[in-house]
Amino acid sequence: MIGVEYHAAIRTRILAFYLFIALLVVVLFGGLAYRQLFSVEAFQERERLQNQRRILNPGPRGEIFDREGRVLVANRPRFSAVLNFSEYALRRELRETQLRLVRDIREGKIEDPGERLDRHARARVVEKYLTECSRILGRPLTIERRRLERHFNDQPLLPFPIINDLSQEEFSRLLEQLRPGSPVQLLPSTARHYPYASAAAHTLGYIGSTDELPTEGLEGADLQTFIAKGMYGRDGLEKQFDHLLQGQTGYSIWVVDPNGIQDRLVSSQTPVAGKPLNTSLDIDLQLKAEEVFGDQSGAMVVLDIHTGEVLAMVSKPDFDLNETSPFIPASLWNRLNEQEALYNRSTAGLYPPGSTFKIITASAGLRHGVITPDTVVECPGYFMLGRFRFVCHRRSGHGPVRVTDALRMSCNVFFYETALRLGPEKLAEEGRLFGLHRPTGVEIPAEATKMIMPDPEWKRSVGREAWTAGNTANMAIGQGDVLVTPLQMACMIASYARNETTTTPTILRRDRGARVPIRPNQPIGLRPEHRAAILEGLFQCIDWTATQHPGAAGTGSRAKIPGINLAGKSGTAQIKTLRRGTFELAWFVGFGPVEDPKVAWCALVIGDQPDEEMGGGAVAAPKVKPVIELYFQKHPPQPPPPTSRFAAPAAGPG
Amino acid sequence: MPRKHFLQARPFLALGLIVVAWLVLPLVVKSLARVSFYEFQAPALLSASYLRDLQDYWALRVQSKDELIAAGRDIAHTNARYELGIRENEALRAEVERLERLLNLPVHTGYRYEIARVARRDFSIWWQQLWIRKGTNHGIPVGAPVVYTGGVVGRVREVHATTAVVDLISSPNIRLAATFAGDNRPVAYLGVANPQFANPHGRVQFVPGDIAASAAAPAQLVTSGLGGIFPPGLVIGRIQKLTIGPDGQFKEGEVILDERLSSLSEVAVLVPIDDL
Amino acid sequence: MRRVDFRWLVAFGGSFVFLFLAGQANHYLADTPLLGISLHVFVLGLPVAFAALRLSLGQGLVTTMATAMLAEAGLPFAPGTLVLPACACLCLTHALRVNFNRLNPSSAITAALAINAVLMLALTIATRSYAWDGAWPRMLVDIALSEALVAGLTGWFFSAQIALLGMFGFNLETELRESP
Amino acid sequence: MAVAERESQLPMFNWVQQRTHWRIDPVTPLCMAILSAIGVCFIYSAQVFTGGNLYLQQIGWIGIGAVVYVGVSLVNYRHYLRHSHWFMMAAVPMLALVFIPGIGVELFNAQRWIKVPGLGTTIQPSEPAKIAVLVVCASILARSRIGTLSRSMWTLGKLALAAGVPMALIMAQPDLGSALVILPMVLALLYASNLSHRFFLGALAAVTLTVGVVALDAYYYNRFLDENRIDPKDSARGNLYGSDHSWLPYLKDYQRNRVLSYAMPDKIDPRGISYNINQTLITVGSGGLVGKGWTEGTQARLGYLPRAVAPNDFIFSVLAEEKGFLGSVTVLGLLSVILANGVRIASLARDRFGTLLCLGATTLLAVHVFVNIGMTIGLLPIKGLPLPFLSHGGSFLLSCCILQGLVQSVYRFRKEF
Repeated sequence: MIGVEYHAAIRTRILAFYLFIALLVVVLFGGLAYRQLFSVEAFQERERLQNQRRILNPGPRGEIFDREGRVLVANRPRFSAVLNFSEYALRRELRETQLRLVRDIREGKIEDPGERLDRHARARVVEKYLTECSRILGRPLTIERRRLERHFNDQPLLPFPIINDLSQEEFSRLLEQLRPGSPVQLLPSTARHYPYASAAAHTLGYIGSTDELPTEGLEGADLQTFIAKGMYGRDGLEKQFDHLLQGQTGYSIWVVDPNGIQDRLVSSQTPVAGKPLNTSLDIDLQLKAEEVFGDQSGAMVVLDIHTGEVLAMVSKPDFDLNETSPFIPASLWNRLNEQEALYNRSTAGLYPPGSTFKIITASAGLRHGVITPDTVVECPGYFMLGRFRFVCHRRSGHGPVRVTDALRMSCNVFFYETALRLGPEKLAEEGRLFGLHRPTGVEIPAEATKMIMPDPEWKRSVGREAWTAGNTANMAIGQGDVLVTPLQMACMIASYARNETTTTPTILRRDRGARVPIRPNQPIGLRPEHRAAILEGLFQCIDWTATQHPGAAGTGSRAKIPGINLAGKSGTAQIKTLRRGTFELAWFVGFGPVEDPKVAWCALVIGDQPDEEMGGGAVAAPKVKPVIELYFQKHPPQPPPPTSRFAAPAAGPG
Repeated sequence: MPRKHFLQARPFLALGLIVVAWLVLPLVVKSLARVSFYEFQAPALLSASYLRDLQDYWALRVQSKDELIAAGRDIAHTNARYELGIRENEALRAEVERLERLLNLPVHTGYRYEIARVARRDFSIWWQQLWIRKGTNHGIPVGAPVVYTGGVVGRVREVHATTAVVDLISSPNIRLAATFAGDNRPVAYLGVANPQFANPHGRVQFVPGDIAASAAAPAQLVTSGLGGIFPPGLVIGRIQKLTIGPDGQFKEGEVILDERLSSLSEVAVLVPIDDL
Repeated sequence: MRRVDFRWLVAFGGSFVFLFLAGQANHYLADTPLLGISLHVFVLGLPVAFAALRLSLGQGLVTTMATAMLAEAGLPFAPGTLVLPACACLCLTHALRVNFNRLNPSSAITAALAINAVLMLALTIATRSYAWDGAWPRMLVDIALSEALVAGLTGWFFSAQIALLGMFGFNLETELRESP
Repeated sequence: MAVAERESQLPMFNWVQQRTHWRIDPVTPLCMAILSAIGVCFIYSAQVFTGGNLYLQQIGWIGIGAVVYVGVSLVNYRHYLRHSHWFMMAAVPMLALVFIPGIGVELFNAQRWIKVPGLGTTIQPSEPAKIAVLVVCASILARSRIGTLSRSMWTLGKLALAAGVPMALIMAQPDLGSALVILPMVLALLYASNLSHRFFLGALAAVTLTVGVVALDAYYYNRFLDENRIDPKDSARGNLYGSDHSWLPYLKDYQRNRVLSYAMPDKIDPRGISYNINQTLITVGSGGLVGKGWTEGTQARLGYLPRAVAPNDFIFSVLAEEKGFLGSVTVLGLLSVILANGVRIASLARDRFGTLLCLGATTLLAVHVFVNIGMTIGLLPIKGLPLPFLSHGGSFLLSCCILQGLVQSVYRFRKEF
């Protein structure tokens, strides 16, 4: 054995090894403590951001009701068949398919597809279940590869829809014939449903789909988020009250693996449905009004005089709202744009008011004393202003007329005379008094704002030549530069009926007691006999039929309803368009009953062909009659007292 | 003593062998074994069932004449009522046919009713099923719907020569497209394993938000007929409570099935006529 | 010495009758005449216990497999859901039986109860994917009923089986005394 | 361990000394057993999501390891002194085998494994090489006297040859980590053999100088990148910028990148090299005081911590995440008990060979522990060194068992009192 002796000197050096080990351990201990005790929050936060994802689900949209609690806009269930790749079984199948592919390719059984095998496997699995669904439904189904890839790149956490928008029968067949453990799941969502199809289409508006959901106050805003498609209002009430109708977004936060596959639910909150919206519309009136218009272009507004509630609002041409749900196809969109069917003619259409403006002219004349109820003007059928000849619509002339007769028969000459005596400023001021120069403020988006109540100053300001007496004469009969919306005219006549200057219309249901005037309101300020003269003229306009008063009949007598005293004024105007020539407009505004005004209306019929002859009394008044008739059927003017209808509590939201 | 050690390990060796053999054995063999064992005990099942019928018969034989007379009177009443019902039905059917012809609707799939006695009821927490006394010999196919006077019973799961096994509607592998009585929107009915002592239960899902149910006014669930398996209008059960589901939009709730389901003695299998 | 020992067939016959009777009991328990509630008994553990305690390993295994397959036929489970646990129970009990007096009635009862419980557990695991909300009261009652029945019937079943085997000329009592 | 009972039944080898007093050191084997059990638990946990069965393999390896440990500790270590050259003769050809195509297995761009015919497994010959270097170096140092530097040149030369050849072969695999482990071990043996302090001071100065120069170079490199707004990846691709920025001309840019990836992980390739660093830091740091619970750690289980390395090199991260500070300190404590016990046994040894064996084995272990845990908690750059007894891997586990077996043998055959 080789001599190996033990060195005592080594012992001291061995002690150094203890030190060396102690040093290492202390360093490691310190490092661990630093990481795990002192910076634990920071690392846990990093872990959370890295490992957690959030899914947002939109809340169901609130429903919209008419004033009697009937559903105007509902949600219909919309089922789709989805494959949820977060499910364990499906994931396993995916893996097995991929392994089999690898094996088959290696053994030469199938050719290399020349793409990433996981994608190929995914497509195969989807294909397999699609075939099964196709067999059950009995119709061919296909899925674009691009859509599949996009889904997995963008939203791997959301289930992949293989069939969208199943019909009720298809849904039932899949439900009953797929085996209960099948990875194909039936997933409900909602789409808007419109039981009355095209009724009040412009007022209700349509929706679009969006990725932007309200997320205030939801947990996990800093996490990477996937969003299931939601809805937002694009027009009409859907847009105006989007914040109310929009439900409360629900969320779920998942721990995911590096491939984005769900592993464990951390927290979640179910979505909450949006609030219901009670509108002031009466769907019966609305349907009747749309029925009488048929395919005729035009607009009509029916107002409750006392509350300013809009009972019906028509704009033609319109469209079937159901075709816009769940999304608007491009072909429909193009067609609607071509027809100019997308804008609401009642609130956004600006038109010269024609003879209906004569109410304002008469009111101004009486107010400023240039005429009295007894002032007589001789109408020879024309009016000479310098070298210009202004015609009355009855060429033979109306003979001697007072203001009442002038309103009844719509005599232009009387109002030319009045307006010239009055001057344009005072006339415009009277129009402004009734708010014809500004938007009404109704809760419908895109109300017109560029209405015009012309006066010399306005004409200067837009840079045109100086104001002439001819302008004044034209303005007196609502032609020339005056532009108003049908809703404004309805408000004007409603205000007149109440002997007030302003009516604030609303599309929401108001209780009679809770009437909140938004704008300062004041009495019209006419002497009673003056107002009586005007109202008498408006009453006779409808009441004096050709049989009773031949030759002196009112222009609106075709709207006469036996037993109910209505007041109204017809009007006819022309608009010139650059593209399509001149169109006639037929107006008819009014209210009733005269003794106790309840309902006001404004109807506008727009000629569909250039230069089509239209008269307010001949065309618009007959369209108004059935609607108003229906109103008084529902609300008889005599007992039972009409208040009972409104006092009834609102029907609940579904 | 290695031999002794080996003897001690033998049970585990045998177990290992069995497990391996079971894993290696093709499914066909296992299914075959299963079917043979089933058919082996089927005669006993049938004979017991017939014996029970016989027993019922003798039990009835000892009834007093008064009771029989009373029963006969009741039956006469019922018959008269049914007679009326049948006539009404015929008129309605004619009307339906007329309307269908008018609207060019596809002809309804016809069903043949195969009445079968229940040979054994077998309701555990793990499964709920009926063994009925008709099988392939009577043309009963797998998956056929099974009904009784009170509504849906379930679906045929296995068919053997003279017997068949019916999954009760409360079993978890039953899923139906149902509707609420007086409504036409389909909802999903799912069987759950029966957790209660009596009344088998199920679940209903995807109920539209405007349908309500309470203990005072329970809603009735019937088959929709849209799913292609069950004909429409069969009673499934009633629902006493609906709550908003996790999506915030559809309701869901528990379906209380008929109590008679747990004491059935006769059911009808609906055999699609096309299959014959 | 016989060339082929058919005692498994006899034991299986006894088990078959027993399971048949249990099935009939379940038929009536589905709607109990007096209580009006639905109950179920599960007694497969008893034949397995008999095979494990009183038969040789081979005979016991064949008997158990046949009995378990019989019990399994017609149930909505994958093949093997009962067969494999039953065989496992049998083998385990067989391996353990040298450690206690297997002829003792109390050990027979203990083994039957344990095996029955294990098999019920296996079924419960096989059905775990179902909704189980509120299932536990019914489950507890069913298990308690089954276990009580097994405990009560063990003595009777064992004697009946032994008697049946004796009728076919397999005398377990004497064989036991002769074997080392 | 029931070694005492088995001992009498084993066949008699002439070099197992029956006359020695029967004594064993229970501390190390106990700690080893506990650590191995913990290792199995967390290898299972790291794979619970994918359902791997590495933990079963590991149990098998632990069984083999236990047998090897008992076997080695039964043999009197002094026999190795005579036969130490055989170790070298076996280890070096094995290292060379790695480079023969068909036998060597290439994985991750490195040839570190050789196939074992028939078994279907691979072994890592660098592990037996470590043991061989230890035994050979210890025997060289035990046989010759070390005095001043100049007087012991011949011995140092032999030592350099004995350690240098295997190191060069391992580095050529390339496996820098395993190669560098040998260096501290040899230094430790030299230190224990009373080599003069001047040598170590010199060595320390050289290392410091090198590190300083490299750090300065990296600093200038970084400044160059910043000033010219160059992505380090582009610079690595072709050494585009030549020596404009270089300070040490023979360093390549990709090597500089590697240095930077340690110093500034976010700058170099945020998804690549530093991905592992980030993930291990998150894994360890998010564990907190008590951890997330066994099999509940999201980082390791879901695969953020790369699945390929979680059960071996990063097993400590898994443990730290799931059992927190308390768990990791427990493991650190157990490891340091083994280390300290190794030094204690070194001081009890009968001769210098025994002492050197113990110290060498302990140093090897200590370096592994320090480098592995250090890299897990971000103190050191990522180097593929496993953690003794916990990491999955047969060769390494066996080599650790052999080393500790040697220590046990030294204890058992220590001087008589």
